Amino acid sequence: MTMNARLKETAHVTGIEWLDSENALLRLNAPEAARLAQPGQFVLLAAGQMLNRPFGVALTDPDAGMVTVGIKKVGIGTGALLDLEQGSAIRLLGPFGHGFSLDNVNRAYVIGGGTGIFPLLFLLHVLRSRGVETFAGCGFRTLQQALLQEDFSDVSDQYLTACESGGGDVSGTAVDALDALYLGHGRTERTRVFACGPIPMLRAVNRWCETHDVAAECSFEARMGCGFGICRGCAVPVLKAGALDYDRCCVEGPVFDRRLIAWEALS
Amino acid sequence: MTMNARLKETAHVTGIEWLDSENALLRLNAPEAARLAQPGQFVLLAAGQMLNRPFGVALTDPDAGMVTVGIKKVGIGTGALLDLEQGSAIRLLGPFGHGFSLDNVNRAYVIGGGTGIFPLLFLLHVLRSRGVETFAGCGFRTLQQALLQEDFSDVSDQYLTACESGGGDVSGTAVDALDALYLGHGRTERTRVFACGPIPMLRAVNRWCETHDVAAECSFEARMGCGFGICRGCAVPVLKAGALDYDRCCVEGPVFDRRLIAWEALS
Amino acid sequence: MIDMRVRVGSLVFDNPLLAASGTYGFGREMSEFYRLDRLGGIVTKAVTREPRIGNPPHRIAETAGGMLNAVGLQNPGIDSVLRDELPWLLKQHVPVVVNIAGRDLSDYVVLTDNLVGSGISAVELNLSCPNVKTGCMAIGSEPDLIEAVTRACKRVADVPVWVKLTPNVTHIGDMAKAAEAGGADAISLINTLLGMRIDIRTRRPVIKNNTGGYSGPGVFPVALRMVHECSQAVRIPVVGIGGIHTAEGVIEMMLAGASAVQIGTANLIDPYAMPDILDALPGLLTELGAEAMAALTGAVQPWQEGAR
Amino acid sequence: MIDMRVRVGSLVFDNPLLAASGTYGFGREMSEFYRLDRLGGIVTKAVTREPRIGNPPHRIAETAGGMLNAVGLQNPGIDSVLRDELPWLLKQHVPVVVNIAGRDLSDYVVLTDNLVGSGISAVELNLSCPNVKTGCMAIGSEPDLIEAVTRACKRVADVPVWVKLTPNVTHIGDMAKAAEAGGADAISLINTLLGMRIDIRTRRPVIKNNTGGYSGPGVFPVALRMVHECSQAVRIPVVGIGGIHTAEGVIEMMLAGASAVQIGTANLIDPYAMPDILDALPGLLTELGAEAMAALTGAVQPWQEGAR
Ligand SMILES: Cc1cc2nc3c(=O)[nH]c(=O)nc-3n(C[C@H](O)[C@H](O)[C@H](O)COP(=O)(O)OP(=O)(O)OC[C@H]3O[C@@H](n4cnc5c(N)ncnc54)[C@H](O)[C@@H]3O)c2cc1C
Ligand SMILES: Cc1cc2nc3c(=O)[nH]c(=O)nc-3n(C[C@H](O)[C@H](O)[C@H](O)COP(=O)(O)OP(=O)(O)OC[C@H]3O[C@@H](n4cnc5c(N)ncnc54)[C@H](O)[C@@H]3O)c2cc1C
Ligand SMILES: Cc1cc2nc3c(=O)[nH]c(=O)nc-3n(C[C@H](O)[C@H](O)[C@H](O)COP(=O)(O)O)c2cc1C
Ligand SMILES: Cc1cc2nc3c(=O)[nH]c(=O)nc-3n(C[C@H](O)[C@H](O)[C@H](O)COP(=O)(O)O)c2cc1C
Ligand code: FES
Ligand code: FES
Repeated sequence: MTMNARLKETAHVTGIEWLDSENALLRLNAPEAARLAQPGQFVLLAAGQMLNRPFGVALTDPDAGMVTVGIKKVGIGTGALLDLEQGSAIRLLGPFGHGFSLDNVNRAYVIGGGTGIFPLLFLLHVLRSRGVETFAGCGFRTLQQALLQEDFSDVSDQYLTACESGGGDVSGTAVDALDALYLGHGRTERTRVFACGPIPMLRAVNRWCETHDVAAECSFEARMGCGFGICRGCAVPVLKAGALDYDRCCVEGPVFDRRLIAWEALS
Repeated sequence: MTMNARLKETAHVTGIEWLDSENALLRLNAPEAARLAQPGQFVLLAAGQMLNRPFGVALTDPDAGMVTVGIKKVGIGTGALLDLEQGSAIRLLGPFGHGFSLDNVNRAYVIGGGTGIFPLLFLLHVLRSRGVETFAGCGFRTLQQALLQEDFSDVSDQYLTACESGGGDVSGTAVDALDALYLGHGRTERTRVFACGPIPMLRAVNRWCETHDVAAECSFEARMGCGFGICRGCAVPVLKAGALDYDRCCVEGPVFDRRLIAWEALS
Repeated sequence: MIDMRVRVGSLVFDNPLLAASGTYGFGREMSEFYRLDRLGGIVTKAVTREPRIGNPPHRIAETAGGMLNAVGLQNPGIDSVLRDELPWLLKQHVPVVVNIAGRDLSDYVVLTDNLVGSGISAVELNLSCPNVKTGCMAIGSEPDLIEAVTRACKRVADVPVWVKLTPNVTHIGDMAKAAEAGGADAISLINTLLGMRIDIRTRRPVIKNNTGGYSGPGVFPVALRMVHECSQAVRIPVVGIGGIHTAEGVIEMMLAGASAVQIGTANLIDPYAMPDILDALPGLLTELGAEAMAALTGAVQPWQEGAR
Repeated sequence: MIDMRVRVGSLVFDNPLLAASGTYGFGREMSEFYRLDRLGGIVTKAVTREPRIGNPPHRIAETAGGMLNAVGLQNPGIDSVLRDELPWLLKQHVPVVVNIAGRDLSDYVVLTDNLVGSGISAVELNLSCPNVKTGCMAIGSEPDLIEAVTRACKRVADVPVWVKLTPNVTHIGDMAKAAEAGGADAISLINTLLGMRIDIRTRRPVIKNNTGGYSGPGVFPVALRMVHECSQAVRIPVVGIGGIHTAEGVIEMMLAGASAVQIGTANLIDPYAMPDILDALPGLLTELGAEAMAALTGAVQPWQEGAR
């Protein structure tokens, strides 16, 4: 955060692009956020309820002043956001949070599942623009549920879908995609896994990384009060000197080095 | 009320006609209410808040399924209603309440002030259609604040405005208009005063009627909980066998025979 | 087919939705909107020994999350209720619970006695109205008094006695236990939270009684917590009240420990609130994989300490 | 020019808006949004003797009218606060009140003692947090304990001692009197209402601690009533807290008897809530014909009985 930015603006909906019956890309004109956002960071949107709703930034176009977030309709706030009409004005706060580290990496395995795939799109774009090799794998229950395949292919040196029910490039979960990608490309000194998705997926990624001794950064979700560090609502269990502690998903996270996480304390 | 009517419908805004910067006519398509409403009755509109807001019916067109209410913007709910766009759907309950008695009257003095003038328009229309002589007087602080003068003239045998600051047909309050009208037309056996407006006005009308021994029906406003008789929130002080009691503005009222009201208990 | 019936002690209701006292009158006005026999039951407006004219207006104010009221127990008195209201209401084929309010123990006993043989399903002792000077909440915040009044009424009652508790206390569980000790057949809660609002222009309280009872969706989390706490504290059934406006709210209250619920403020906002909730319940239960409403009572699984 | 200053005992604040404990951290994050010296003052997150990691997640849930939280006093402990937080915060040219929480009397005394000479403006004894097993609310619902803890802290404190009260009690006035008897320089209230919500799909409480503290606009009428009640019960100043989200809410709370106010949940919803309210206040005061903020304190005119 910087004292020069208000980190609050009135965003205007420029369009909603439905990807399937539940998921859509919400395109917002929000010049400040577009200028400031880094991959892995999130914005808070006022969604007709009391508390703001956090969404990872899925794409930015700083020149056009555009921010895109991918939203899955799961409840009242996401429902209201996806009912907005073109031109509607909504309050946007952010970008906030500690995003993915982009330095010291030349080969990236980018692994996603669920709504976790949205912010990874932004990450891949930026990694690509920095000349990092990008291998992406996303897990879906069925191939019908696969989203943004083309977009991911466009920004990856290789992109694999994994479907539990078969039909994907790989049968199984996102970690099976990771495994397949790794088998093909292996590691450099500066290889890193970037993961965003549901906790069981992150847990499996962590285990895989432990086995293969690969660094990983995982992006977490937590029920947030404020989203900018003052309420301590968004606890993520971490280990500090071997002891359990709670970091803030909205400030120290949402992206954490996998080695910091107290995996056994995660539910 | 009748078991055949739901007394609840989705009304559609067909237009908002601003009369000045604060007052407007809200025109609603609400066929059931249009069919059922009687002069002096009110409808409840959902105004974006928890509790519904009551408004006297100002005009109906049963054939077109139209109900018009006059609304003065005084707070959050009235503000929201007058911000509605054409075509918006809102919940309407009613019509409710005990309206003006239309029988046994052949000469009517119809006296209004404030937002009280709106429901009187409906009353005048119906009285007129029943062949009753109608003399109307409305009080305004200044002539600039006078509303609906033409509409009132159209449905009155004589219509007088009264302005405290001068400039009206009569100088003074609505009661001075009543006085002037009465001076010109006097009484029959079946003469009645109909009044709707702020309490000081109603109080003055009552005093005038006492002095001149004329029957009067006064329409009251009360802070309402439900609007249809179940909460007892809308107390209007009345005298029952000489003792103070509280009737419901929404069921026994909003129109009361002036002799029933406990005027000293009214604040 | 979902079994919607619920049991509150010896009473069985066709469904768990009872109209809450003071938000349904004596049913007559509501019968214009729909047939009352759709409901699980109706709790009447509070009845007192003598007619009461209630508090002067304004009695109502809106507030974020709900409303304040200080009606002050306006009612025609027990004689008139027995003569003019109950005979009609009992003919509507819906169980009737009469809510009674008094200034002291003897008022409650006399009222209970007056209701013997009247054909109602239960008496609800209103030990919780915050809008009158004596009795009610003053009794309902003292365990000894709760127990004494309950015991005395039980002695004369020919139907189950429910005790309606106020949330304006430190230890709600103790109040529930006092009612149980006095022999209550069930407790019902919550009545309204004591609140106040001031008109910043006139500098006057918006309610003539200065304070009023706060009800509506904004009291739901407090009500749910107290229903849960009481259901853990006593063995008698708990009737859950407070801020229920949706089918989801009904389920949540049942899970917390309620055997049935009462709907209050929702009726004022939409006269069809209760039938609409009733219509929504079977589908929601199916979605939740529940086959019988009664099976939800107390089915919450609290987190154990140290759980993750 | 409106005089925005207010006085709480011997302390003068530039304006009546203080950030409430637990909803402003130690100010650092908020300083990214605006200069902290705009505020009347800042009350820190609760500080305990030892570092506390707080409760496991979920700690937060939304509810009609506000939110539930059960953070569980996560804080780095008094030593770290004195070393890492206060020096920075005190440099921001804004009065600092430190909110302290303990399990027993001696915790409060040690904490107060640790804060001697630290340069803060006041200590706020948190006798009201509902989300921990011992201390806090358990102390704050017993007048004897309130008085004892207050007296013991007053003995060691070198700055005014405020006592923050819980609304989860029967007689809030008695709690205020106990604080006054113990020598408190001011009382502040309300802390959160104890509430609960259940996820109807998982049948689990939405908060891992099972219950949580309810805050936000939905608690305002309860807070206002209690502030009014306390301001009548004691002579020491009252700091009004609970559900204030607008300039109008500030005025209403002042009229009810508050000498200053604290803003909590509003900060979470919009980081600019406090400066926005501050910007709106002078215009509103002018509209109301008031020339000095302090003149509003307790200026409500309650209705007299029998008034019309
Ligand atoms: C850092 C971060 C980034 C996120 N990025 C995205 C994203 O890019 N796309 C996306 O679709 N979603 C994202 N989420 C999740 C999104 O914030 C929630 O789905 C949303 O807040 C739910 O709001 P609702 O009102 O629709 O749900 P509600 O009606 O409030 O609740 C419905 C269900 O949603 C879940 N939920 C509620 N609040 C949260 C929350 N704060 N975090 C997680 N789950 C919650 C709960 O399981 C709840 O039962 C992110 C969350 C975080 C913390
Ligand atoms: C039977 C009846 C008929 C009415 N007919 C009309 C009408 O034809 N046209 C019209 O403009 N208004 C009418 N009113 C008044 C109208 O209902 C209120 O102005 C409206 O409810 C205010 O809502 P709000 O949300 O804008 O005000 P709020 O923001 O809630 O409050 C603003 C101010 O409005 C006043 N107010 C609030 N509620 C009521 C209420 N229920 N009754 C009276 N005053 C209130 C109070 O002084 C309050 O301070 C009628 C009221 C009643 C009871
Ligand atoms: C206008 C009104 C009148 C009430 N009158 C009574 C009453 O006479 N007796 C009683 O026990 N409770 C009374 N209550 C309390 C309700 O029965 C109920 O306990 C409370 O409103 C909480 O439920 P709710 O949030 O669903 O309204 C009244 C509530 C309201 C809003
Ligand atoms: C997330 C959160 C954390 C809180 N932590 C504390 C605390 O540490 N100490 C305390 O005295 N009060 C704490 N409170 C209570 C607030 O200071 C305040 O008393 C309460 O929230 C009511 O005010 P509000 O409605 O403006 O939020 C906390 C409240 C919230 C919402
Ligand atoms: S959500 Fe408030 S600190 Fe993270
Ligand atoms: S407003 Fe409820 S009875 Fe009249």
